[in-house]
Amino acid sequence: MAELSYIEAINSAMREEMERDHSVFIIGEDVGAKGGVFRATDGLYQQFGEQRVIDSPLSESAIVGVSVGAAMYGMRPIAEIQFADFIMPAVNQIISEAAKIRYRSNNDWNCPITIRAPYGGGISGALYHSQSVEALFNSTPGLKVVMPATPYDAKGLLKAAIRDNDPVLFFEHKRAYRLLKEEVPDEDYVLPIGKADVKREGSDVTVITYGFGVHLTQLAADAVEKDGISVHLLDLRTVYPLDKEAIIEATSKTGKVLLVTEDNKEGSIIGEVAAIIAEHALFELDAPVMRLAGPDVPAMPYAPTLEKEFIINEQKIEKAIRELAAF
Amino acid sequence: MAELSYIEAINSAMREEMERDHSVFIIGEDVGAKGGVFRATDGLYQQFGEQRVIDSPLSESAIVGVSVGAAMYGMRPIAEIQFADFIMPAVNQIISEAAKIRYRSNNDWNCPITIRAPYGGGISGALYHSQSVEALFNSTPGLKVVMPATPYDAKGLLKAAIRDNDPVLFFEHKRAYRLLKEEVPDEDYVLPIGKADVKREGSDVTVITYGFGVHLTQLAADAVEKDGISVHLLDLRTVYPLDKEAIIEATSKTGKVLLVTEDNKEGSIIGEVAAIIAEHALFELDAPVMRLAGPDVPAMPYAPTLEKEFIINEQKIEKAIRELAAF
Amino acid sequence: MANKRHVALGLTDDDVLEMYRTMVLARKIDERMWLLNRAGKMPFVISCQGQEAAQVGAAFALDRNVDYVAPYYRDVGVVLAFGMKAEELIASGFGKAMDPNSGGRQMPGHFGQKKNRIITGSSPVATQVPHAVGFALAAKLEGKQFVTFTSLGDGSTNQGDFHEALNFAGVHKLPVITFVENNRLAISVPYDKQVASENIAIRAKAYGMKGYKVDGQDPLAVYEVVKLARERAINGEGPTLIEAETIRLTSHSSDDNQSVYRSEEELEEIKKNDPIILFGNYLKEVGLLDEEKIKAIDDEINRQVNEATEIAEKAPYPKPETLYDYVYEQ
Amino acid sequence: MANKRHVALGLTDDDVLEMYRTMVLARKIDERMWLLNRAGKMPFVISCQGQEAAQVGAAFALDRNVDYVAPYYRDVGVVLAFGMKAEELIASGFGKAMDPNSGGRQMPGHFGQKKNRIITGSSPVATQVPHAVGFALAAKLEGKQFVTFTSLGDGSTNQGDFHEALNFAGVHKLPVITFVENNRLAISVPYDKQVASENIAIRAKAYGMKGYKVDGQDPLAVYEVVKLARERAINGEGPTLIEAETIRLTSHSSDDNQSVYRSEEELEEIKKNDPIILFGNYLKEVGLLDEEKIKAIDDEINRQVNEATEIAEKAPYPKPETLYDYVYEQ
Ligand SMILES: Cc1ncc(C[n+]2csc(CCOP(=O)(O)OP(=O)(O)O)c2C)c(N)n1
Ligand SMILES: Cc1ncc(C[n+]2csc(CCOP(=O)(O)OP(=O)(O)O)c2C)c(N)n1
Ligand SMILES: [Mg+2]
Ligand SMILES: [Mg+2]
Repeated sequence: MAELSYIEAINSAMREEMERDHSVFIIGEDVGAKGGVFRATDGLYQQFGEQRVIDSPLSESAIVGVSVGAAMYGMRPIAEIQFADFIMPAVNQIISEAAKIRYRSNNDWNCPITIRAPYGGGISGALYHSQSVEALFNSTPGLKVVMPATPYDAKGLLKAAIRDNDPVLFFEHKRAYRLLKEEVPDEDYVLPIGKADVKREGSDVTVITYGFGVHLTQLAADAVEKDGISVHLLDLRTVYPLDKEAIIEATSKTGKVLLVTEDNKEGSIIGEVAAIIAEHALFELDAPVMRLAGPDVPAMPYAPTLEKEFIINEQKIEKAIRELAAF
Repeated sequence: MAELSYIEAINSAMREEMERDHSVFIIGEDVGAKGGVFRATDGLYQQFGEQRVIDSPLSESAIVGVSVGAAMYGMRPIAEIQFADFIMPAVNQIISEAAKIRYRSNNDWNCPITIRAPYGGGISGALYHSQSVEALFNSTPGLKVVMPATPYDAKGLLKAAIRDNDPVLFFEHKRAYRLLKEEVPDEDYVLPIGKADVKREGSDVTVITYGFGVHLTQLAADAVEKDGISVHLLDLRTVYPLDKEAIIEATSKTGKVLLVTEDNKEGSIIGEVAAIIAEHALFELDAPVMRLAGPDVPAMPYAPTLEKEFIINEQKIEKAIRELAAF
Repeated sequence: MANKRHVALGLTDDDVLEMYRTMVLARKIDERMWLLNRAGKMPFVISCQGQEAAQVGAAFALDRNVDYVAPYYRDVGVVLAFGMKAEELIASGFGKAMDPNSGGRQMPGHFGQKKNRIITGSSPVATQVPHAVGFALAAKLEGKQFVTFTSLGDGSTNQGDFHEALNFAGVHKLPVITFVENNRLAISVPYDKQVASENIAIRAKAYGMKGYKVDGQDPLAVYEVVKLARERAINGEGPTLIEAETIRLTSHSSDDNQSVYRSEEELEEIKKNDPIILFGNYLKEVGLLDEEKIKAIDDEINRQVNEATEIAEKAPYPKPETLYDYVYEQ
Repeated sequence: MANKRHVALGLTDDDVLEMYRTMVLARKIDERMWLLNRAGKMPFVISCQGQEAAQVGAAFALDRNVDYVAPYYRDVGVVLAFGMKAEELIASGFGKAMDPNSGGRQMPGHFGQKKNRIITGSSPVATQVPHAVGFALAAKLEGKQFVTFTSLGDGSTNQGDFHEALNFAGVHKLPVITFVENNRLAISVPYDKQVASENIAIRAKAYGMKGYKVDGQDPLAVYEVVKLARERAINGEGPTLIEAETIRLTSHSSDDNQSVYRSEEELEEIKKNDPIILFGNYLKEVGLLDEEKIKAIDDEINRQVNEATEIAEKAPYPKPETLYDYVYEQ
């Protein structure tokens, strides 16, 4: 075991997969000599050379589209989108192509591509370097969307994504990169894509969230625990397609559900979670489903006053938990 | 009053707006001499000339991006995307640009663009000419997404969209084009964007849907009425942002809610509708929220057997209503 | 007897007769599908008619045992040359389960068949260009000796993906051939409302690659330039952009009516450039065909298309419950 | 005394001194923002340093009373010339409410100011190019006599939007100037891993438009070619693509550290091409400046930047409750 930060976990997952399988390669903007703008690919260019750690031209649709081609041939590309906000030009290649290749060819072809991108705010990144974009892809059968919450999860899920024979979007929270650290096994391991994970057992209020929201909820849960409020915390891990059984089970644990996302509210991932509950666990509920999310404004602004007003933090979560507990 | 088909209503809305306001123009693929692949712009090229009915190159991002520029200058472009499926290359211009222009400039600039596109299946259009893509845009503050159900609504809402000072996506169901006909006033009128519309008053089961689903639900409601089941039908009309009050009110009318969309289920518009209900009208419910949608497969296939299996129709809706009524 | 141009290109008499047969087969499959469409039996058709010489000339210049192709919807000639069968193409028009492209899931013209190295395609135009570049990148990374060929229409060269993919290929000097079948129309939109450059081949300059314009009605001319491009690619000399000037003889698709935007005279005029007649004339000049032999070929291919139609028509549709298969690996 | 090149171009002595002052002001605002960043007071800076001559030369060639500009994040020189004030730029770095670009909502470098005809911009590169073409289309539709100018970096010319927009402009012969500031880097990626064509100007051929390559360290050379492009545009002769060869003196942004991917020697080398020194030399040669005058200008601009900093620093942040404003018209 070694203590790894979230970004080190991601870096080592890529390194190990590249050592294990020569068909794995990395492609993206500034992933080479610079090692990525967040340094997620640090050292890989030096270790594997410019053939397998490719500094691509500034063209997201080509980054994904070329990777899709290479993946159909049999390679396992890891495509980095520099910021999740800049995935937009590649939407056609992701939704029309990667996600539909197996289905449209009736299983003749497949597309084992992993697309990584840093998401989330709280770093003065303003409108276009702070977004949560997962909701854009949560209606795209054929695609999987993974958003790990911890270093351990990040490493095991990224390895699973790289080995997956279908396309996987992998979103990493920028604030998690250097803030979150934990012990991670030295041995090879993978975690199952498509399965949620109970991060905390509790009996009063269920919180369902994902990504960096898990860390914030842990802080909030610690705080309310002092007042005897026990939080059950389900980490979705894979936000598309959702793990329905786990959602239903977590709901029935407490009958009071708080859904949390850093994304703006309407149309976000947690809307679908609420729908699953309303459909399948209605009679388990003791209180209306509560949603805590960013406000419905286009994106998180730059000014510190506005960023703070926008962003979900442990205090806002704590307040919502207390409110729900008191219902 | 004159009886107009859905597509005639759309055509006349554009014609009248172009006559009224010289800053309105049309741009898209084959909108000129051909009058559009569905003939929505029929006759407009002849009436207004090639300057105002522009056959653009085959570049969706340019169609939208150039329109965004013209709109910022003060024009009112109506951009046609030939099939909703082909909006993907323009996602960056829609989500990163059009939707954020007012907000990012702190109200200094705005972007009065209307983007029209035919959506929906049942015409042997296969994977890429049948999709419902509205869920892609239902988490995009700054944007409005309108999906009219009838000729009358189509005309009044399209005029409202063209006059709106913010960007509006306007999705028209291909099967509605020639199938639906009704009396439409000769005088100028607009309908409010952002407001849902009760299309049928009833007391047993509430159906909430939009677009072509409204027509199908009317057929189903007629069928069950014979057996004494009374359907309350709310047409969302604007699917983003949603009319929360109307959803809550419609829910409380019957306590039994069926949500219908032709889109695949997970992550669709009706997920957010269910979430609103779970959040704000939980105690009005007498039965779990029921969702009827396409299956979670990438898109509607070509083979008649598969298309039929995929698509929502009046029989499937009728069956669901009966089930819910019996709950 | 006229100059045997094909011999100078290294093609045997059998080769060119095979090319001719492939062109005729493509044409007759296409014509049959229109008939079936007009009879209400086939929901949709999109045609190769007028572009067969470009397609077959190009495909024959590739190594059909190792190269990959990412064709576009008109490329019946390309996929036939790469091993797809007449009945498979017709079955795809019906949407039958035996369709190897998609099992009846996609419209006809959305080709894909892994065993013949035909890369699965979709409807949004030009998305296949980065895919082809990705295959070429894989060839380079894995040190494999194959070339990837992709094709598209003139209008489609205005998509961002064309630009991004060709730049990528140029930067990395990848073994990929981009083949533009320029019929000077994109549905109803004519070339001069569509493409700003004087021709398509010149766009190669923007990507530091070789660009060639070639008469797409002459399969031998096309063969020559694609062959050259393939050699350059295999020798590590990088990608090539080829523009084949061609014609569209039919409406854009069975849903279109070209008489709305094309004059009678124009339609009469282009018929003079029917590549099957032109190539037939060449084969007559060099003594490989005569009217009788042409008739024999026509008859034989008609028989083939009849049989194919029967097989395809009798074949079952996919079972409804298969709708749910293969969303993910299973 | 040396040849007064600027007079031949129709520029007065006052004009070129004003150009020089604008360049120095851009530089000093930028330097100040780095200081504030390093002092922990400003979250982010992205620089114009090294590109001031290209920016100011281009802006002065436009009609700053009627033309529209869609600049990119480095264009401090362009927006200053178009009327943005020093304190406004610095306020935008802080994210203060008085920032005219966005009221503190966007990072610095995301320009926009309607009253000065500066079109609002975003972060995803090249999206402004179709916008500029849209303004040019509006000019044509409305019969208005103005030109739209847009700029971007060399790396950004590989985005699909660049291609689609320039083709559109070419087809419709629109009055738009696309100005590429080629500093041969995109963050850390060098030109030859980025752009396949031998230069950027040659890409004009793909769009049937004029293309020019110009020394971007010489504001007069840039002025000349932009002036010419503007005249052509106003005369209905269509769009122009201009490549200004320039240098990036700083790291990509305050979040970057260029020593990881750029050698000491390279950095030393490019400093010799500092456009402010070069243009200062020219102005000395023609007798408009001497060391003393330069010092006076520096002092005056330092004072101006000090004052601007004070105003911006004292200005309030936007109120939290304004977060909810202007999602839609209200
Ligand atoms: C992205 C996208 N937009 C629009 C369409 C609809 N469409 C299908 S073919 C076509 C015209 C293509 O013209 P061209 O590339 O010249 O090929 P051609 O059909 O002439 O061979 C259009 C607009 C599409 N398939 N994809
Ligand atoms: C679509 C998109 N992808 C990635 C980025 C991140 N990014 C910002 S600037 C930049 C490099 C731009 O290089 P270039 O166009 O040459 O301009 P320069 O900064 O050199 O002036 C990148 C990759 C972005 N802003 N937008
Ligand atoms: Mg064409
Ligand atoms: Mg650069």
